[in-house]
Amino acid sequence: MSSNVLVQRRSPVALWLAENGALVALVVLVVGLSLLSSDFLSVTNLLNVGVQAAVTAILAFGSTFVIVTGGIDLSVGSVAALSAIVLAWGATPAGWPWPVATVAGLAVGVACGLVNAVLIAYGKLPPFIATLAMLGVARGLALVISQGSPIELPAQVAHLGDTIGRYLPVPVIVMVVMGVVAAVILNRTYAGRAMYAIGGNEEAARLSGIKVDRQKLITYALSGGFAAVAGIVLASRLASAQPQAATGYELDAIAAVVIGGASLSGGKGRALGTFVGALILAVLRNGLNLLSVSAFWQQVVIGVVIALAVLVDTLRRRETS
Amino acid sequence: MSSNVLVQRRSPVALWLAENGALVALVVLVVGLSLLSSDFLSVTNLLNVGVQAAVTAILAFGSTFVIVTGGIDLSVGSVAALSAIVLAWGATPAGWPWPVATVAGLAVGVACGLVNAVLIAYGKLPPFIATLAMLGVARGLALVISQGSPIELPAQVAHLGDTIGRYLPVPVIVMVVMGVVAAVILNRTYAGRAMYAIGGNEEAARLSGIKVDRQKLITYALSGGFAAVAGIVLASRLASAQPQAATGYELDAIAAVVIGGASLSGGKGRALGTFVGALILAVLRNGLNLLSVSAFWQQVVIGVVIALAVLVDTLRRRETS
Amino acid sequence: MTGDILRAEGLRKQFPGVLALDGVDLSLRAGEVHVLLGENGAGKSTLIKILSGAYHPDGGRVLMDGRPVRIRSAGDARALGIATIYQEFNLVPQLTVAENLALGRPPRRFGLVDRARMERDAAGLLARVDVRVDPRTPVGRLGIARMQMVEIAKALALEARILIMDEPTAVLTTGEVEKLFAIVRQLRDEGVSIVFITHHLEEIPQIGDRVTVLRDGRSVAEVPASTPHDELVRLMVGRPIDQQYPRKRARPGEPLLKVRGLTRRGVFADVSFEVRAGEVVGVAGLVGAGRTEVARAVFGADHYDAGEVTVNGRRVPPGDVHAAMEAGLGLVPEDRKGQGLVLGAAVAENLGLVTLRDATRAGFVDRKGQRSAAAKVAGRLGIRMAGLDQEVRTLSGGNQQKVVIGKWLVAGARVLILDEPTRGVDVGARVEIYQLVNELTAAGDAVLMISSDLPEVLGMSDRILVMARGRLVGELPAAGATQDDVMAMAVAEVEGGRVQ
Amino acid sequence: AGTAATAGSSGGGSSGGAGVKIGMSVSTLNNPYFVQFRDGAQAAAARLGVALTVTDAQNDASQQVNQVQNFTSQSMKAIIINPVDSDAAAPAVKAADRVSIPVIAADRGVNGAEVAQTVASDNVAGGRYAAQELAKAVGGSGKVVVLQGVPGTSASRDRGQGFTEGIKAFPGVQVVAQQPADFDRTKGLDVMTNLLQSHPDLKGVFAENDEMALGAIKALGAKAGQQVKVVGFDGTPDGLKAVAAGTMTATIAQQPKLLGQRAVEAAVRAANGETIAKTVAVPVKIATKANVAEFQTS
Ligand SMILES: Nc1ncnc2c1ncn2[C@@H]1O[C@H](COP(=O)(O)OP(=O)(O)OP(=O)(O)O)[C@@H](O)[C@H]1O
Ligand SMILES: Nc1ncnc2c1ncn2[C@@H]1O[C@H](COP(=O)(O)OP(=O)(O)OP(=O)(O)O)[C@@H](O)[C@H]1O
Ligand SMILES: [Mg+2]
Ligand SMILES: [Mg+2]
Repeated sequence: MSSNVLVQRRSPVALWLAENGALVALVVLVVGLSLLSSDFLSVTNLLNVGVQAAVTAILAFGSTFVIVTGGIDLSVGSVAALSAIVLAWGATPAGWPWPVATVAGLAVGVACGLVNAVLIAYGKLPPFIATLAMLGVARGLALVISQGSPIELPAQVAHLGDTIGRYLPVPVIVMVVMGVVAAVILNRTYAGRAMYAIGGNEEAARLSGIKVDRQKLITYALSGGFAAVAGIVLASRLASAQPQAATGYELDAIAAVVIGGASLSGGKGRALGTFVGALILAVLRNGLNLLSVSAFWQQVVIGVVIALAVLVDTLRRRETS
Repeated sequence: MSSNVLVQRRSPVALWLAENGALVALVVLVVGLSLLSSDFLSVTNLLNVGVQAAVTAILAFGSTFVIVTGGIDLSVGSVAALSAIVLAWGATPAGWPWPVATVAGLAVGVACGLVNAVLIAYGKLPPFIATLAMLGVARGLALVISQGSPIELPAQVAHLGDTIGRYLPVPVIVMVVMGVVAAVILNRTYAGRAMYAIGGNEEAARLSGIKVDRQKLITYALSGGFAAVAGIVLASRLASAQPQAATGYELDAIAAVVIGGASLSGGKGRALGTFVGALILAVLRNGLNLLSVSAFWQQVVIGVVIALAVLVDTLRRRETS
Repeated sequence: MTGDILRAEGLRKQFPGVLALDGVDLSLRAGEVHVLLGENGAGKSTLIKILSGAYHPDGGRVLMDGRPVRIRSAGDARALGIATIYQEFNLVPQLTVAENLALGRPPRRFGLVDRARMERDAAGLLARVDVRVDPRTPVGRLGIARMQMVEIAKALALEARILIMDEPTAVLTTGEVEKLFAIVRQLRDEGVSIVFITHHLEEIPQIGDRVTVLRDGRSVAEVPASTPHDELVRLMVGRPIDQQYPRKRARPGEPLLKVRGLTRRGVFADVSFEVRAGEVVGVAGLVGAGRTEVARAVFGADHYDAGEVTVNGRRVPPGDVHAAMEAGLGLVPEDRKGQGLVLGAAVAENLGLVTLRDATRAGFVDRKGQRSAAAKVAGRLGIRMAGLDQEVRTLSGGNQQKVVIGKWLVAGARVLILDEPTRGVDVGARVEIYQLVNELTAAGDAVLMISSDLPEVLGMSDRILVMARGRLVGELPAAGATQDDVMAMAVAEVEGGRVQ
Repeated sequence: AGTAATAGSSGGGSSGGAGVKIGMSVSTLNNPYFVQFRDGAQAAAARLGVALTVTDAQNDASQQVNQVQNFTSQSMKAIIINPVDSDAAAPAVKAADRVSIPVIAADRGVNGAEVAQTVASDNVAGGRYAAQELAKAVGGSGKVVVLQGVPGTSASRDRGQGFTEGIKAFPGVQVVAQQPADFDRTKGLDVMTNLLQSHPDLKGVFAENDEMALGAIKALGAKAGQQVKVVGFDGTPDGLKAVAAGTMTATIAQQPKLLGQRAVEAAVRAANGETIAKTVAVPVKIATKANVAEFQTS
């Protein structure tokens, strides 16, 4: 039909930047901090930032799945704690071999996700409520199992917190692996593409033959599984599982996903963006420590910088469009 | 056109129940607790529940406005604390007359809401991010102003926490008044109806001549104002403003709104529903105390009951529809 | 009548990747019905969105009564006396009909919204467009045609000097179109100027005075409404179209789809029919007859209370879309925005949605293969877009409809249920879709086509089923049937009346 | 003490506590220190035969007020409050006073209302001890950092204040950074890691609780107890283990179990109408490698 399609092509770089706007904010932040603190740009410090970002990033990768479907998972912090506690409890007081305990810890995370999904897909609960309930239940169970006290982690699992050689912290490796897994799932698998369709228009997805309920099971199970991994990494860094670990991390995880360009109304979001979002949060906290910003002001500064980071992104996006 | 319309009329009672489903859950909860604990159904205890629900309910009324527009306000807990601190600081160290200090406290709440709205409406930040930033900023400012220590409230304001006679706790009165104000705003004012329109279909609202950005200013300012009132009531109950007060209350407020039947995707929500939601949370906490449920199990039970309460509602709604 | 009430001169509008308007002129006289004509994506909706303040032009100017005006918002347009009915619904589904009619300007008393008056006003407006619906019904519960009538009533409420209507008849059946035309004529006689967009060329001489034709974002002609059909097509498409309904009837084979006693309480009852291989079965009826509901039930999108559906001899379980698809059913839903498209996703993604499962090997999706399949279909339907990565949201309405149909073409269903398939599609593309229907039936597949466009039903079906009030009230062979035959059946009283 | 007298008539029991209902609101159970406090209280209650109801205020002052109110409507014979905040507890205590239920304040005092007894260890004094210990450990000079608890909590305030006061006596010791780690072990680890970047020549760390101290020790790795001395606060089992291992130089042990035990004993006596002392000081002790064994057995 139409002979002249009126198209202007944009360069791939410009397009890529437009889709990864948080990166600009991250770069600005890194440049700013290197100028303010001479300690910031050392290799060790950057590795520290990586290690400190790991737990949030892994939680956030899991949350990306959920947010892409238009849902929300408030339970990830509690589920992380519960998984680690189950692992540690299984290995030490219960005396299971550590691989069994590890599998049990991961299974608990997946199970929590499945319970969320059943409540959401079949019980028709709003995801906010279902996962808020799980936030309480998982935290409570972690406290019950541990009797409120930290439990030592089996040494083999605690190695997850180590650094291989001088420059290869295992948490960073785990983070990168989980990030790649998340990216592949989102971009290349049926489940991932279904997540985008469901988040974009659930009814259209259903009428296109996607089994929406079953896909939600997969989505929340993945989120629970990623939370379990995050919890185990967190515990391994301390060589001990804390029942109160990762309290409030759900907001950090969601913030990382949204800073990374996802929309809470669903259908949008990328693993790389989430990764950048998690790095922004970690760089910020690290920088505030290096600059010795007073405790009271830290929260103010974090708030302002988060708002600015996303503001830069939205304003830039508005200009290009 | 067609003379016989295929419409089934439902009785007003059934319709009302369908729209206030949380009430059923509340009634079940109250009946259950009266059977389990003989202390529950005393007048004093029920008044306690009312007082204990007040702060959450007032915050939640404010959140209802925001949620009806399809937004979210994570900053209400922090804003409540900041407002109370400003009031107390103004009255005591700064020595302003208490009415001036009170107005200042309320004004700070409204101002925080306006900042949120400007970021959202003009900066195009996702509400989650804008208000998450404010959550940090307001809490930080509360700590900065108070230097981290509680500040005594002027006696006149502290009377807000009193009980008039034997049976008329002022927090309950404030809650009821704020609830009525919220209901009137939502149902009967231009601003309220515009909130539903924006939440239901923002583009349609804009094209129908509603100044969406301006309405968002009003919406978030109201949320901030309600948070300020909640903060002052909270402080009056303790006779002192705490910089750490109301931490995490935003989730309770949102939960109350959603339990009350609102949808986080906007366009739905009622003040009465929110009130019932807040009561459910308060009754639950009160009941668990009365039943001496162990601290660790309480979180589990609260989670389970929240899920069940909303489940009852959604299942019943599915049947009637 | 002195000169133009409104003039647009050299309007330009650039979107990322697309120059939607490239120097468009329009002159509107007082008391005329001015038809805008153009292919899908020609820029009609963009033009009227500029006039109504939804978009800002990148160039050109708008004059009212000879004076240049700036229309920066919907409020400005309203103040200038311009009311607009958009192509896509601008209703708030959660709010009641009354509130939608008063959206943005509710009647107030003592500063509070006066609901009683709002509902009274609404009842009056609804009576004016002859829609019988309780003003307190939430708009989301109305069928799509009824929503359109509410949109029309909403625009009437503004008592504007200029009324712009973007494809108002696309979702209406013959009866409502007549009603709408009566309203339009009355308004015109009262001196209101009307801009009217339609893809139904037969409506132009009935209602229009003058026609402006847009092509590729430019205004190419201004002609009287009496201009012959073929000439209008040539102006619009750039080439003549020889046959509007190119149905090639094949000899029907085995029954592919059998529906027996399908019943859903209060919606439809005892619906039985079959569709044979190589056949196109049309379904006609008034709005609200329940055609869409039956189609959705057959496809498993909704549950039903009794009856059974068999496809190619296989029983399809109720309420299971996936099973229906496995059995070989496909459904192009009538509500493209709500049910057909993932608006925020790219064209390629949407076209690949139905075949996602088939393109998956060991959990991984062959996205390259999907893309090339999508490119092929997009080319075939002539989807006008900046590229396969354009968000579907930003396509023109007709092109969105092509994507909805396109995704099922990729899938290769044996029995395709089309619900209002050419709604908003231009004449050229319509013929393309009809050709595709021909190809499907020639290959031994079957099509069940629900349409409120009677000429289309008559022109493209082999048999016509007529529904009224939730029941199948008759069947006609398409050959030799007339619009009157179908209408007579559709309005005939049904024994037993209301379905329960 | 007046409150205690009036409650006597309803006690009914003999000198023991059989059948007495006591409510205890703990500021938080998300912290091993308070878990031990609860354990001590429960052990004492079991021994005395009283029914002890424990609630967790989750560090929320107003939730604590709610819980105390609920206790009054459950007609508890005595209430133990472990205040989330000393000032904020006053209204709750007043409410109990109004219905003549004796209140024991545990671990932290209550400002602005009468309690029958305050059983506490002095956090400010503890902070001063910590300053002395740390100064001694680093040899009277060098750079030190402070890991702060949740900003605005009274534990953080008092310990920090005590430390600041105490460290003034040692002009050679330089506090180069004070950063919040929210009483959390993970945050202690992260913040310490970051501070080591800007202050590699650090000599000592004061953490306002053992959890953060343990996180800091993890961050310090082999340096802990060697180049860098860490002083914690609370004397939790994990903290004491670290002291025994030498990675933690000292912890200000508060004997939370003893605290819980004393609180219950006082509550029972108050419920029975006995007159009890206004304050009982449960001594804070400095646990070092030399004396750590005593603490671990108790
Ligand atoms: N917001 C937008 N962003 C990008 N492109 C857009 C946007 N809106 C419209 N377009 C493009 O502008 C062109 C004109 O669209 P318009 O909606 O005006 O067409 P139309 O003539 O109304 O077509 P139809 O008959 O199908 O409704 C199309 O190519 C469309 O894809
Ligand atoms: N007069 C009416 N008032 C209210 N609701 C109606 C009315 N007529 C029909 N409905 C509702 O609309 C539904 C019929 O849907 P719909 O209008 O989509 O049917 P249809 O035959 O597919 O018509 P079309 O597709 O032409 O719009 C029925 O479920 C019925 O409840
Ligand atoms: Mg259009
Ligand atoms: Mg239909």
